[in-house]
Amino acid sequence: MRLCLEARQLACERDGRWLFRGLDVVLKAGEVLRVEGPNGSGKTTLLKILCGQIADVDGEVRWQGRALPRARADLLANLLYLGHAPGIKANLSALENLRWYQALGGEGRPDAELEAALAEVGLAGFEDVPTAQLSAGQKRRVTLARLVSSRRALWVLDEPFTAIDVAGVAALERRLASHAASGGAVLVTTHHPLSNVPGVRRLTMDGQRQVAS
Amino acid sequence: MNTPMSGSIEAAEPVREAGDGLGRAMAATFRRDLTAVARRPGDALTPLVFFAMVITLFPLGISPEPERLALIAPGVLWVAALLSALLSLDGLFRGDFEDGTLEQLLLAPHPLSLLVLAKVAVHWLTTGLPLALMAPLLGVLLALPQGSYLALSATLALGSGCISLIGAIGAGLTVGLARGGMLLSLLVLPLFMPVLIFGTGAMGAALGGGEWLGHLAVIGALLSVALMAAPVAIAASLRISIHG
Amino acid sequence: MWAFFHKLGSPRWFYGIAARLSPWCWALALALILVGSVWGLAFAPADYQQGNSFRIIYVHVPAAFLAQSIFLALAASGFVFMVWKIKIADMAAAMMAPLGAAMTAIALLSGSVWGKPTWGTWWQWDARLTSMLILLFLYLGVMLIRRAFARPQSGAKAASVLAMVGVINIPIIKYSVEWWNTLHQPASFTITERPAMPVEMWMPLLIMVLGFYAFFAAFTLTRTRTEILRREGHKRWVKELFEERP
Amino acid sequence: MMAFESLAELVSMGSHGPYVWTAWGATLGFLLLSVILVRGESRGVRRTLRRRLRRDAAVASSPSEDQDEG
Repeated sequence: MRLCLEARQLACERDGRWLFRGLDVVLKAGEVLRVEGPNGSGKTTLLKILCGQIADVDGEVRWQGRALPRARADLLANLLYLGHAPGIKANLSALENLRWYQALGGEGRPDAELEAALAEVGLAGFEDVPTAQLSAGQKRRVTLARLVSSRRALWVLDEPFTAIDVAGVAALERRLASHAASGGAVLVTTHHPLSNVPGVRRLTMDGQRQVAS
Repeated sequence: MNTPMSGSIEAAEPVREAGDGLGRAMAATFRRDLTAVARRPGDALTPLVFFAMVITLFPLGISPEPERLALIAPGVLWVAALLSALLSLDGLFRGDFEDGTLEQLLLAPHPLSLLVLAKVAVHWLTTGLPLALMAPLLGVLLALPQGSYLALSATLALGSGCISLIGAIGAGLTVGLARGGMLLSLLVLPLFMPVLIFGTGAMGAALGGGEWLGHLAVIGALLSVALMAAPVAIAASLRISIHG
Repeated sequence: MWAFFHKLGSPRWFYGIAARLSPWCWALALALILVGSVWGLAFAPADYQQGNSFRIIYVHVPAAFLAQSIFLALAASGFVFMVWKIKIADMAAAMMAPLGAAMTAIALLSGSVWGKPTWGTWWQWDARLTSMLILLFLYLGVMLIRRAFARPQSGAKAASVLAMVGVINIPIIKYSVEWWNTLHQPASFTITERPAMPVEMWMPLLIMVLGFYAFFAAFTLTRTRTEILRREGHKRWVKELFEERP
Repeated sequence: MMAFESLAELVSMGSHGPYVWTAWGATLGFLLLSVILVRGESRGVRRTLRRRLRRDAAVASSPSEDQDEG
């Protein structure tokens, strides 16, 4: 079944101010949608609404044609969300962290595949080192290893390019492109132009916080 | 349908229904937290050391005579154990909150209240149970009369279950707050008082040679109420702290 | 039915209704409390055991009733706010919580003042007073958590959850404190346990209780209207309202 | 029908007067105080709201850059 996430007439009021109003979003299989806008324009909030984490908003979010509150478990089963925080437990090894995510998401990949994913992001040999002892860049790559090891259809990434070197950026762009090409979908917020990712659609949050009347 | 792509990992999974796997997710969370505690045993020892230190304050503060200590021993032991468990509650979600794994837990396709139960179980296993096992040792320090040692451990073992469950509600509410620890104790201490009353009540009955299993049964009843009602409240408070 | 329920939720509609209701509540409260006070202080007979100190019951019991009813109201409005997202319920809860806490404190104060001539001490770990003291801690917890969050919306939800958790625990606390009390003190004389009270004794009590509830209604209606102006001040209907009246 | 013969007796209430009047004074005093506070709060909020509305009106009438649609 083709992936389809859409939101109709979304309106979110935060403490008396409209973050955004009358917003329509459609994300289908094979698409990369980049959300851009000044800080505080509600990018992260929009992402959380589309993942069913924030519910008290006007308008409707539909996953595979079904309204969210009912379809929420199915959406989460296909969702890979990377927030600002790394999502890594410091005193556990990279492998143990990935194993926990596998079990949490019910994917149950064998360890061999997790080790292959860690190798692919350049962490070969660091699988069993407690992540507390890894460098900041290496920790970032453990988070990105989740992109490789987990084959969820919908990726929602909040500023994934922060603290990544040039080579890492290119590798991540290739990964986003190949995920879209293979039938997945990516919703990403970044100040990065994503120049060599083909067919990137853009959604601009104007950040004009009108008064909620 | 999966078109092979460049890297060694196949293409994205076709869209699938949310399968079961709840048991596996809870077991994995339980194992992960237990490993995390095992890796840093210092954290698990802190409440026990605090318990012992608080107990040694009383003979210094009141009097070394065994007769006077024996009078206050049941109450002091139970209150000190309760405060030690309370001390460790602030760290229940704070670690996961800071490194972002708590947000990921909320994103799992399983009921959050059951996943959270796994975390609370680890907290009880690494805090409540050790306190209950250590208490008789400290009972000797306070000249606790014979006959109430078993009651002490049994009531603490069950009672600390209630403390972990109800305390986790407060921990969930205050995890996002800078100085949440102090506020946490203020929120949950009133809710611990029934457990304290029946815990010390059981020890009093045991001392008097009477039947104390009835009191233990009441604590068991409190625990089952907490087991049913607390997880929903814990999940709600975590969603408030993380998503506002 | 749903239309009415939804209308109830609109601050504008509530603002109008409360404007018409609150004066009547204030008047009713004043009348009832005045009559109850005069009757209870000057006309009701003294108690054969406690003498005139018994007259404190006419403030202690209404305050204790209100203290517990307001906490129930906090939990109920918290539920309505969390489930149906009706903002008015949260505004009312935020406004009535301090009154509940104050009534609990007054019940404690009047209870201990009453205890002095009866038991000879200012504080007695009587089952009722102890439960009242724990209720005060629950109130403080709910009020503190509401202000502890950066965003008022999170604080409101946290206060609602805590109020609901608290209300489930109130009967448990009451039952265990009463059990604890009988365990340590064989049936001591509790200040309000009365054999059948003659009508000229309980009638002023009933009037005072009704007066306190009328006061609670008036207090909450008026303060909620103020809170509506605080929170919805930027809304168009508020501007129009204030532009008409100079 | 009055429970007391004289005003003095009403005040002293047979040695219980201080207790009764303290409890009653505190309670009725609080009720009165909260009425005053509630009225003060209401007037204060209305005053600040009117002042803000006047300020917004002034801004709106002068050539303003952002149209503050209500």
